[in-house]
Amino acid sequence: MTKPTPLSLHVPEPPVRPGDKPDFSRMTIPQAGRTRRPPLDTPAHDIHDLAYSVIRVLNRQGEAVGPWDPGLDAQALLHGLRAMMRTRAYDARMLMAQRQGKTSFYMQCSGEEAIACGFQMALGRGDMNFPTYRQQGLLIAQDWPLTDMMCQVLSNAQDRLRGRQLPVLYSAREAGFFSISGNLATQYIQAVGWAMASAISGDTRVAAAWIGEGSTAESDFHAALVFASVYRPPVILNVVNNQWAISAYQGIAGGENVTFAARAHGYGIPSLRADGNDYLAVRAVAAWAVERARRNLGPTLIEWVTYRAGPHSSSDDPSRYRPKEESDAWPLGDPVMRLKNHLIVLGAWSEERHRQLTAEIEEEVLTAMREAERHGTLHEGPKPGPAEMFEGVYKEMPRHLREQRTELGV
Amino acid sequence: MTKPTPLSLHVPEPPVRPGDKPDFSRMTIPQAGRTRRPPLDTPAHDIHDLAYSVIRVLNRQGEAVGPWDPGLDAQALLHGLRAMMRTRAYDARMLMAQRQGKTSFYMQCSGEEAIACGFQMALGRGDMNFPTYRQQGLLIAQDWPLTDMMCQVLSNAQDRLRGRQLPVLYSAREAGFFSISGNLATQYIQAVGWAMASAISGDTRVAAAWIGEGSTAESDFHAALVFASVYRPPVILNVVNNQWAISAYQGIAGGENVTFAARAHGYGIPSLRADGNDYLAVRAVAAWAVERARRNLGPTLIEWVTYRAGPHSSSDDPSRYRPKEESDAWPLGDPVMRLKNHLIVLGAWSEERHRQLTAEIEEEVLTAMREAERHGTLHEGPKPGPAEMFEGVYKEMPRHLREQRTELGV
Amino acid sequence: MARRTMVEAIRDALDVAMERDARVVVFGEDVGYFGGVFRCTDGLQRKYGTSRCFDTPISESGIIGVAVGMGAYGLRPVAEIQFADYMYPAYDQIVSEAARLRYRSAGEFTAPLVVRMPCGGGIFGGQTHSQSPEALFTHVCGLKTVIPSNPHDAKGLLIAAIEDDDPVIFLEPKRIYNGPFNGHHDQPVVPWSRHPLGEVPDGHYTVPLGEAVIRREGDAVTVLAYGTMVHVAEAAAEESGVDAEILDLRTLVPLDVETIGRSVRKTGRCVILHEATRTSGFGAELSAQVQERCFHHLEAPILRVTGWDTPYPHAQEWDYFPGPARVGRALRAVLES
Amino acid sequence: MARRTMVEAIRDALDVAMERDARVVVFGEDVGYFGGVFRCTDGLQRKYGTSRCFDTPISESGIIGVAVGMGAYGLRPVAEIQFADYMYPAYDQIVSEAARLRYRSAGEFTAPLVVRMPCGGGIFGGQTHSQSPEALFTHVCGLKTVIPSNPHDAKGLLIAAIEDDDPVIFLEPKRIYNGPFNGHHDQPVVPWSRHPLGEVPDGHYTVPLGEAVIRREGDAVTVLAYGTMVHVAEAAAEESGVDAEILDLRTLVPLDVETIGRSVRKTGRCVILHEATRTSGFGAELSAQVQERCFHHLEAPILRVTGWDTPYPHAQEWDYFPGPARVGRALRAVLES
Ligand SMILES: Cc1ncc(C[n+]2csc(CCOP(=O)(O)OP(=O)(O)O)c2C)c(N)n1
Ligand SMILES: Cc1ncc(C[n+]2csc(CCOP(=O)(O)OP(=O)(O)O)c2C)c(N)n1
Ligand SMILES: [Mg+2]
Ligand SMILES: [Mg+2]
Repeated sequence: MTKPTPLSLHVPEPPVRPGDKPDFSRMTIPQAGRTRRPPLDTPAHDIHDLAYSVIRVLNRQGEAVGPWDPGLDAQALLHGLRAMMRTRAYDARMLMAQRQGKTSFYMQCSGEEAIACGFQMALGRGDMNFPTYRQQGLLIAQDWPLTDMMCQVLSNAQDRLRGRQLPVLYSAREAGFFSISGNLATQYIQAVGWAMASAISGDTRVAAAWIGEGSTAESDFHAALVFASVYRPPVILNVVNNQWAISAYQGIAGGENVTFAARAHGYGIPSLRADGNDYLAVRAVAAWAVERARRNLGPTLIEWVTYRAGPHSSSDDPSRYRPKEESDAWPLGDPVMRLKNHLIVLGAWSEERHRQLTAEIEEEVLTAMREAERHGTLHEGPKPGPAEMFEGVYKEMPRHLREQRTELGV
Repeated sequence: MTKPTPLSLHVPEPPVRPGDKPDFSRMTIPQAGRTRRPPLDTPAHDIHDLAYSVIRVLNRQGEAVGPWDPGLDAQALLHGLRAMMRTRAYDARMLMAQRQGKTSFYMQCSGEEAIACGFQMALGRGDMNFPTYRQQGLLIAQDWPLTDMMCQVLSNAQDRLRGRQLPVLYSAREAGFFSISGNLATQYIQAVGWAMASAISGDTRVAAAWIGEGSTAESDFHAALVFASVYRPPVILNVVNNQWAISAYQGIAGGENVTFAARAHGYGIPSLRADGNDYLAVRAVAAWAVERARRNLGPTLIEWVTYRAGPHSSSDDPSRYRPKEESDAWPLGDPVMRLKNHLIVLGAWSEERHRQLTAEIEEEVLTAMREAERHGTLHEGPKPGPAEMFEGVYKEMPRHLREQRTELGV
Repeated sequence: MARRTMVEAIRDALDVAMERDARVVVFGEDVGYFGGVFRCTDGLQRKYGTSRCFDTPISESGIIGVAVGMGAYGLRPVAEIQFADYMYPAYDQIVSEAARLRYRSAGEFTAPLVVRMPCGGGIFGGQTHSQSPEALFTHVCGLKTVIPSNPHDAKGLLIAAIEDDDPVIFLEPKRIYNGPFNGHHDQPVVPWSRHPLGEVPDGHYTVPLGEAVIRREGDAVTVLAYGTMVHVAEAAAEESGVDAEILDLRTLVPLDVETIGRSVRKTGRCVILHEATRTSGFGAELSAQVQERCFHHLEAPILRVTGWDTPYPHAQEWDYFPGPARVGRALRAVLES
Repeated sequence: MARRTMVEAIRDALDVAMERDARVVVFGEDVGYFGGVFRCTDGLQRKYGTSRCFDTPISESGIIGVAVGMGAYGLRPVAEIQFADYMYPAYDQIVSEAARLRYRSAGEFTAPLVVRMPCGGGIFGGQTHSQSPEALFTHVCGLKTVIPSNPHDAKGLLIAAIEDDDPVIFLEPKRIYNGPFNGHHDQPVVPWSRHPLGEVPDGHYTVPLGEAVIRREGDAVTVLAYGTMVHVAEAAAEESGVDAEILDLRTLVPLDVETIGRSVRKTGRCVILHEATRTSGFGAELSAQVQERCFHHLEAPILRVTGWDTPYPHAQEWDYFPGPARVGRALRAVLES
């Protein structure tokens, strides 16, 4: 053996940095309609190719093509468009509220609206999402009151979480929306446990787990896949690959040479990779996976390919780590624009009606906000009192908390 | 949609239980020599098939066949045979010592000797193993003094770990043998870190991580694969699939429908699956992976297919959860017998010489044991004193530990 | 009523709970077919089927993670961590999730789970089969922490824990699984069948969480103990001749400060025992509270007799374990100061 | 000598350490190109290259796991956990591995790593960006735990921690990254440039681990504090007019019991402050030790002013934070009792 040459550490780098021209040339994007749609009960091994493809329905001309076309009517499509636009308008308004000092923090889902808005439509009453902070669309798509969400963000007197949680970490059991944790990935395995419980109970309800591509590196992602692989519970394992985890591009999470959908293969779990900016693809792929779960065929992992068009949160400035123009160069386009164009191509929509709808939604959000603000904002007006702080640590307040509450004098 | 039928939980069960006839019919075992040997720099994706095969060299006739034949000379083969036999004799002696109350606990590696004994020969001076409790062969194959190991097991006055560690949790830096943790899987990611450090330092040394198939469910297994995938450090990720994790068969770890080698695919890490009871296959596969690491080609995962022929530990009774005869029915045979037959087929060995060697080794182990016992056993004779207990918590003993030592009066 | 070991009492508690409530599910490493490495779940899979009692992958974070999800669904999961020393990978799920869920969701979701784990030393288990991590739980609001010292309490507390709507950490001192142990490791092992608290009622009963009990009345000094150390305290009191009042705390959070306060105000002296390492052990909290609540009644410094601030060593087990000799010295010391 | 914020002082410490010793490597989530969400590693990747300062996957257990391996190899890893609230997934690697490695291998292998983590509240970060988990480290033998209260100490302690041969937990109270904070959240923010301890020497120096310092001399009562609470204590002393002696502990383990003992024996009274939840917080250990060591000098019960035993709430931040009013009340209370 010859004397070996010195080793060196490989540290993945994104193709471009601020100042450079955006470059998505490393991405392979199949044409819409080209990816096959296997039967629901196909074994994991026989659909490995789908983890390296991208399921797409809407083509460049705004037409719905191929085997994954969910065949939605105009009303369903319009519902999707409206849900995405409402989500975007809500985000804009809440970010503004944060800038105005009405709350401490906010997180948008700009560019990713199709995923949560579309996925929710595949679920039924009683099913349970275990969302991250970027799935407000799950609530908005089912017309959950915006005011209720706003009150949480403002930590005001009507905040159903009594001021205890950071803004955007909603909880809405009735809406099948599990309390969001500030700790990444922890809920992925909980979703699996919830689905196991449903199976143990002979129930028919399914769970949906949510995670960002960056967070798939966390331990609980593995735990979830192991338990899902072993017990085959009715759970959909969503991975939202929006290319970025704060400042770290997806290569730092291990996406340099392999897709996140492929992670499932080592666990024998069927997985799909889909265009997350294509509302129709989202609807179809979500329905496929939910149906599998419902029929006791077990878990499915879905990687949604998308792009985080905005900053990570209200505390972030992405121009420090990626080109400002990168969002515009994103090859899968904008989900709202794409669905709008599709509706126009179908003859079911027009620029004029789009403008009207935009204005209506603007108005709706504003009205909701006015209503919410009547119950106070983080620093002004009515708010959950200090006594609330001691409630709910336990079902019944133990003596030491009663003593502490007395010590505070409330 | 029709009303769905109730869901149910799938709980994997081994094909047989105590009282049943052993059944390995679910295992597909390719013939020796049939699995291809790709070039070292083949991309992970192009060797996916090797994670579903079993690399084997020794055929039923005791001949070495196919592209993975490492081409070892008789001396090397004999070294391997001797190492495995010494390991087995050592195990038998130490288990007996435990039964005699000379120590509290012991763990054998019966049936798995080829893996550690063979793997060690692929490593060079300065390389580092991060072993589990079932790789005593790594030490024995490099002729590490048996007495030294025994003193650890006996927690006696010559125990290099000063009585602090449970028996078999050796540490031997000089031998490239990292301190074994009692916590499963924790060292898998540490091996990756050690290998990253070697790469950062422009060194040429490589690391070998070890884990049991049951422990691949632990979080640190995932962390290791993620970091190995991202930074491509010089590390060999060994998974010893001995079919059992205490009482849980490998299906409970997620091995029902997929191999453990396949876990690597989702991370873009090349992986191989090999006959762990075939000393020649072990030598060849280990050499391939170590060479890849040495040439900065990055990590390799290897699943070693084997069978835990003995109880999990001296506290275990496997007849409570698997048929007593299962070990004899194991289709990959016994590693010692297989190498012995090969040597006989080659004309380099005979039953007579084998008997002689067995006796010699018996004698060697007995002598080593006598020497070790001169330094005491757990409950009798010289042993590390109580003052030792306070040493080494920190580099320098802080005041509070000095006070506590005084409090104990030592 | 029957004589039962602690293992049998725990198994009986699980059986009673599973029988009464179909929502109770039991799982963990080796707990299914095999019945657990300490046999605490033996027979449950046979009786209740694989959906209600099953083996899990070796992933403590996964075990607690699915338990949280099951609890949120509406089940009552009882998870076993094979040894308390192996709970660390699950610590995030316990602390960040189980303990916070009710609070952060304002009661929309709860995690009514029980995490059983054998703890403590005295079995030559070395540093990874001997730990007593109770203080790592008592610092976490939202958790209740329980540790029985005998079969009777083990069954009653475990049933209470399973019926409790909050997450409960249930520590089982493994050294006393099969018999009380007073620290005299060189004396023959006494079985539970010869101890009055090995008398375990059949069927359903609870020992309420949050209530300490006086094991021995005395006037000279109050001893605060739990788990195995209760028995060590009894031996030490007997052997030293000190008229100690021995409290078995049973629940660490919520703590029965009334019983503690009453005793210390009577005796004016206090010795605290635990096997865990001393610094920031639960003894520190006990010491702080006794001092805060009984300052003007204290006639001597509160002493702690604990494990040393080192990992639990293998060969030096009996130098590490806070046995009756060390406890006896402390009892005499507080009387003399 | 220059005026520096705490962020700048920390960055400077890392720079000095990396410059002097090629074995020092720095990594964590967002610490590479971006320079950390709090900017503590800004510029280091540019200066030292991607092999010595890099981003990691979002896996706290992985971060500490590789750090242990690197330390065993012979490097000096300095890992950042983005918020202390996210250290739980790494807790196993810290407790079972980093802290035990030297002991269990009898010195053959060591883990000379530093784990930096921003901690504490006061920034409206809610329950997952505000925690103070120091007691979860102080209970773990084998770890040293450090928490600076100002730029000068932050730099000197961090360099000392990196040079230390044992694993060190380095907690950075994020509320004082850019200026001292005395708890008066409604007053304008004061920058470090106006505080004498914002004066940070250039180049290499250390503040030895294990040494407390007296921030304010006084005769009436000893206040034990660390991190942000040192500044709150100063404000409270001033505002309440109580002649408090304020100790900044700086290192929690090993603890400077001499300085503490000397002060309490002088004042006869003691108040302990921390932001962490009370039960089993580090205050309990301080209380126990003060009581053990100074019992006969104590003229009043030792009091603890701490975070409540609840998760850190968002809207009720200032009811939760132990501000100068609560501290002032405690100072007066110990004088009156
Ligand atoms: C356990 C844990 N570690 C770190 C963080 C800090 N953090 C919050 S969001 C984030 C990035 C997550 O990226 P990704 O999973 O891709 O989701 P995205 O924000 O892109 O939707 C990080 C590191 C956290 N919240 N929890
Ligand atoms: C973190 C942790 N959890 C649980 C255990 C208890 N335990 C020791 S060995 C073992 C089984 C491991 O099985 P496997 O990984 O297949 O290795 P094998 O024993 O078969 O070599 C278990 C559960 C442990 N040591 N550490
Ligand atoms: Mg992302
Ligand atoms: Mg195994």
